Amino acid sequence: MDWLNNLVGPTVARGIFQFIGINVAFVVVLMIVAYTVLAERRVLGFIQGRLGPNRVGPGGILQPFADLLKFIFKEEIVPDKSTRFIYFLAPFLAITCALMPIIVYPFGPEIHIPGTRIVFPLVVARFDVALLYVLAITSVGVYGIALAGWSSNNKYSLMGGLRSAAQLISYELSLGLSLVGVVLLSGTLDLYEIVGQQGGWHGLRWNIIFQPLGFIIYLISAIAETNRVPFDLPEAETELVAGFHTEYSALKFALFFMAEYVNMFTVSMLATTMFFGGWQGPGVSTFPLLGIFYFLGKVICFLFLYIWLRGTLPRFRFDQLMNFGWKFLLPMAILNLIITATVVFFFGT
Amino acid sequence: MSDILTFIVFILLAGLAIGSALAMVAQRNPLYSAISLIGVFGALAGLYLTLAAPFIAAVQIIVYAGAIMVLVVFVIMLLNVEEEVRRPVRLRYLVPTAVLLAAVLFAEAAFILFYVNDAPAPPSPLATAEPSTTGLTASIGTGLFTTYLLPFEITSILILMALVGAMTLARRTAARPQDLVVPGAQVLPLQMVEPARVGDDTPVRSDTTAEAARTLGLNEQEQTRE
Amino acid sequence: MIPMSWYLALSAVLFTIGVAGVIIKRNAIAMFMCIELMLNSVNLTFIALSSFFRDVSGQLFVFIVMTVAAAEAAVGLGIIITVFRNRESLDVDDASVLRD
Amino acid sequence: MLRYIIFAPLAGAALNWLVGRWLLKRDRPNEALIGGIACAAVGVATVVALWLAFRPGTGVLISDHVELDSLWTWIQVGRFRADFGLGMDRLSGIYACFVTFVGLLIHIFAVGYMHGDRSFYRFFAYLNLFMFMMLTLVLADNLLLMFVGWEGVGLCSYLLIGYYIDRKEAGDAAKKAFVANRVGDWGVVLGIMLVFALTGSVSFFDKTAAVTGNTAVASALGVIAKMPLDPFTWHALIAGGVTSTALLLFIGATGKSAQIPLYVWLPDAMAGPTPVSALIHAATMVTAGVYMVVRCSAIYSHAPTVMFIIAIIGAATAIFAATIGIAQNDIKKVLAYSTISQLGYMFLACGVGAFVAAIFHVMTHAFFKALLFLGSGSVITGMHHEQDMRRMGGLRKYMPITFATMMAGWLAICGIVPFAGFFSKDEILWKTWSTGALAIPNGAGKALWFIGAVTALLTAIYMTRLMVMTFWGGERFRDTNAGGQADAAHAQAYDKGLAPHDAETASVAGSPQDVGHLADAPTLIMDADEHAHEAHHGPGEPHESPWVMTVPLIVLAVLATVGGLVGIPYALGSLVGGVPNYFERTLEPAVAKAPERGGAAGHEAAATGQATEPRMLSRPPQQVDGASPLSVGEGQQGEPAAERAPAPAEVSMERLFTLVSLAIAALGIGIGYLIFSKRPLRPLPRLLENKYYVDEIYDAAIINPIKVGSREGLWRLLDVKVIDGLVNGMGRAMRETGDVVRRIQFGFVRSYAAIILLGALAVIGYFVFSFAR
Repeated sequence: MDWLNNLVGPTVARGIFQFIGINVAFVVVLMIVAYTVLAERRVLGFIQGRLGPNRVGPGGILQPFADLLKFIFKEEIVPDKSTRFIYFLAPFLAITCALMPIIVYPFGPEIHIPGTRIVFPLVVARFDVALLYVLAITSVGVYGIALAGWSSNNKYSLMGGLRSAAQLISYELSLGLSLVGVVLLSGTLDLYEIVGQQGGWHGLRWNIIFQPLGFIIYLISAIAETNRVPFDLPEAETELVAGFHTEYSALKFALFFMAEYVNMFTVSMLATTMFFGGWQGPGVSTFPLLGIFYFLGKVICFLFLYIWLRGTLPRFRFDQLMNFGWKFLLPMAILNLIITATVVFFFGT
Repeated sequence: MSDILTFIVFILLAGLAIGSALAMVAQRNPLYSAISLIGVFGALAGLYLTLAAPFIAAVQIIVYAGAIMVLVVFVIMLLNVEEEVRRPVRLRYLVPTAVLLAAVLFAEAAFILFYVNDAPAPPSPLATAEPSTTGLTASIGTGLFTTYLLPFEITSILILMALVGAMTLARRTAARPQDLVVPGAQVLPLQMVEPARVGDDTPVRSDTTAEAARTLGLNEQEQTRE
Repeated sequence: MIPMSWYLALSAVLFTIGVAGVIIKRNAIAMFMCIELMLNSVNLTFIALSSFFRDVSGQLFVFIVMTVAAAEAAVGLGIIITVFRNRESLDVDDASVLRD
Repeated sequence: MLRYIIFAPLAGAALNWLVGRWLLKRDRPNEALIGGIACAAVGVATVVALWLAFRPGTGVLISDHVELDSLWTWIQVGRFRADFGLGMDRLSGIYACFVTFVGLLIHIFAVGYMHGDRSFYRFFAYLNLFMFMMLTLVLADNLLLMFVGWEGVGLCSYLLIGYYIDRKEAGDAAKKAFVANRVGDWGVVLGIMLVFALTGSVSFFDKTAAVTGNTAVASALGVIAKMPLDPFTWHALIAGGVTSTALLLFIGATGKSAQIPLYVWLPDAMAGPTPVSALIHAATMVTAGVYMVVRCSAIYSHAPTVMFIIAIIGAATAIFAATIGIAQNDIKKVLAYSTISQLGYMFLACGVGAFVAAIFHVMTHAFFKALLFLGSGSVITGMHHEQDMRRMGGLRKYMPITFATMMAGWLAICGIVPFAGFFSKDEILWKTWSTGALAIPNGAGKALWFIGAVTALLTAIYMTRLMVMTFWGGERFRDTNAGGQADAAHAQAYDKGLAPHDAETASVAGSPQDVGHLADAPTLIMDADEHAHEAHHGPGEPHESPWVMTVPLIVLAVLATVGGLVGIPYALGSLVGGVPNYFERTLEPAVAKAPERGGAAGHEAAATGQATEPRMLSRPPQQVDGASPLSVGEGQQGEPAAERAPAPAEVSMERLFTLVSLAIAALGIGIGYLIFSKRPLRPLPRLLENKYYVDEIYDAAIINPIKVGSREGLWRLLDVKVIDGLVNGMGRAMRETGDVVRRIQFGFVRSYAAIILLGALAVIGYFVFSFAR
């Protein structure tokens, strides 16, 4: 395919490939997200001893599209006396912030396109402060929920929004700190490089081996960050109706819904990347495309974990949640950081 | 080509920043102001990226947009701040004064900039071809933990002080609750209902304070308290 | 390449807006946000100079300014909450007890 | 070893102070324990002191050994160095021995005297503390540490005079003593500074590095001894040289040793308990001034002007106090003035260069005056705390032991052979007559002798009066109207603003014994239980004191009788087969010799050459190690001066004067007995009875101006008007300024922001302007 290079130059050629890559990545991610929803319903059904949706398509396989159609055709209801601009802004903020981090995750190793000199990693954008970028975008994600809660002009929404904001701020610290341990070990913020360092030794160089405590803290904080059971206080049905999105319907509700699952997906990707070696696996060096499957496989395991937890665990009370976050999780994260730093200082990486 | 792209990006971001800033000042709803300010911060983060400072850009988002402004929004929502009401104020003259003073300030700043621009250019390091490393995490970390270690440590003390200060400020003073007995037939020791009787922990079952007081014959004290 | 003075001019504009805002706004939180805007405009200057002179110090200053801003936010919002609790209002013109 | 001498009493004081209150809370028997602790502490000091003084071979009094004990370096700043070091040479050895021994006896006496006192432990803690301070003063090896002891005894004196804390007169007397001593201390401090300025050292001894632990220290006195003699002029007093030093130190001595013009505190100090008067205000502390002058004899022998002043002041004080003593009715006051008078003698001796005689008199005086004070204490106890002699009389029958011992003291102070006072006083008088000191002009010695002789006569008269009024004659103590002076109970009652007959109930707590029954008002209603004893044989019936008080009296009486025999002068010693003058032989090497007049080389011509030669004071450091027994100076001199046979003419002259002084004493006793045995209450000149109105003169001349000046000038004018006015005015100015200035405070935060911006714009504008230009 050197003709492409010859036609438009290497930069643009790479750009074209990246554009295609981005679109493929987003489509894949959104598809996975859509099917995660289905999977959740099915798995929950199994856990609860029932079947779950199985009528649309064979085994309910077309259910996500049916849902989407339903969302599109439902009536838009805007509450009276709501703050309109923010009311509309909030779901877009939520989905945007959920989707934006995807661009830095390495889906696979460097791919050499056969017949050309083009070699590029399976990552949309690779830069120095990728991890910080992820954290930054995650931290902005809270606005969607908070603003949605506030602008609905509904006390349940407001309560949900406030709770959500408090919860996200609280657990973000633990989340960030638990990742700092890995950063200390790898000495870089570049996710691609972090994954690269975890190769070899048949999985024994995964950071989970060196950072078990960090991983557990991350896992807990990540679940809290995504407002999932058992930390789903912002949308506790029994207390707050549907929390911050009580007043949302139709497509805007769909956006929130999607944002939640995309968030689940991204934190799972981050966990995979940081602790479970990303795309590393047997045979990747020979067949680089295999890395994509390894990566997505690990992510899907995490997604299953989410569903599993939802099916089995009860919900925290709000004060328990805050106490747990500030008084247990954060000190543990700091402890982990101190231990890691001490070890790194005395024994090197 | 690249220059034009950068130029367009700069113009867009600068326009966003100025527009958001103006909106922030113009808005009477504090939440809109806050959202506008977040816009400014985002635009500035983008500008930092154009200045080859990705680390600061990320930190800008994390600290300002992700922490400070979340806190502000949180407070606005918590206090449910109303819009600034238009009402006869004594300080009406401050608005034109502020605009005038700001204009003077800008004029002075522009004057200085003009002279700075006019001054003989310093030996520009930009002339060198190799890409800048100043914005990278490693160089910032090196600077922070070598040359600027003391300021860094001092800021940590500052943070600690702010932590303590904020907690002290925000903590509710231990006010005596208005309703001494939580509704719902609670069982409380007598000394909790009537603190004057220290040491008397006779259990009291009641739905409201008034009922507890009636049970205990504390009506006189209730009246005197009010 | 964008000339440095453009960044500085932008910074000056933002600072000026912030200054005017502090004087115009009556809401304490809004004033607080104007101050943050001023800090940010200064940060922009620092980054611009740091980047153009390839000296990391400017970015470190920004780092420290951010720390101070965070501390200020914590304490300042604490004060604002306390004031609101006591006065049921955030209008700084109402908080002029010392005047009388 | 020396440290045990000073720290034993300190330990006793600490022990009593810390646990005494606890002990006393129990029952009375614990008094014995408290007293035992105190006495044991002093006893240890006594034993150690005597052992160091007389131990075979190296006792400081019987060999040339100087005992040094350097505890630690106290202050070292630049050239200045003061150790916490102790030194015992012959001078301080003698002092240490009699201070500890007399102190021990007085401690024992006090156990009896203070029986039943409310704060028994406090008294003994103070007393032991005093012993610590006094011994520090005596044994200090440098001027600064000596000054610590000097101040310390002043403090203890203050505490003990004011011991009866609920009596106003005691408090006033304590304050008076303290203030008078402060005036003197001013001189001492300046003197010490001047010594350092002159010599670069404050040490008394040359000390090697081995002794001090680091650097060798030169003796300040040795340095001064090598200096040329100061001229005998008045200008030298203010020249800042040795003469000025000597004068300043002597000012301190006048304060501590109660000389004119600072003697006024001593009579008032009798407000303290009698053992205190005996110990501090007769035997030990008041002689500290003499000790210092003799210790610094190297300085004084170089300052003839000051020696002349000392002689004059000593003589004047002696006769002045003696005349007052005649007219006093309080038994302790008489003894107090007698003490002042005797101290005058000592300074007279110092002034004429007879340092050895002065110390001799200090020692004998310690014996007989302590005896007399303790005797008077015994009388006071026996008389149930009556001090007025007009209400005594005929006590001979009731208190035989006290009477007998007082007799010894009386004869000793009058100067009857062979009692102790005779030898020392006689020696002083003879030395005064025969002095060849450069400081005493021809003829002045004779005049001073005359004053001394008259004083001796007066002394005999008033002491005889005391004895007669107390022990002979009619028994006036049953006469309720005899007293003119308020007794202790009355004083207390007065202090509390009560009527005299209330004194009984009001004063039970404060006094050593239950003094209530002394309130002699006929209307007194006796409490049947509490005063059954008194009701039995009437109020004020005298009785003999217990053994714990009489034993020290007996011991002191023996000492007062035979104590003088250690210093029999050659003129008399040769009469009875050449008894040597042990005292002079012991002390002679320890003091510098006053320079002789050039012309009058007749008496001790051999010593003239050595006049300014330092004796043991400049002894080489290796002396301490015992390597060289004799200093160079002594080696040249060969034998102590006293051992040389004086000229026969001089000897016969001295014998003649001995007879004269004996005659004077006998005459005085005779006169006194004749006058006062008939009319013991004979009125005496009002001028004398009122002590020449010195206190009144001081009040009018010094105290009142200060009081009025302080009240009117410092308080009403300076403090109230100027300082308060300034402060208040500033406050008012601030407030008024604030009133004006606060109008520019809008009270609106946003306005402040605008103003701040305006200021910032001004500053920026200035820079812009300067850039643009």
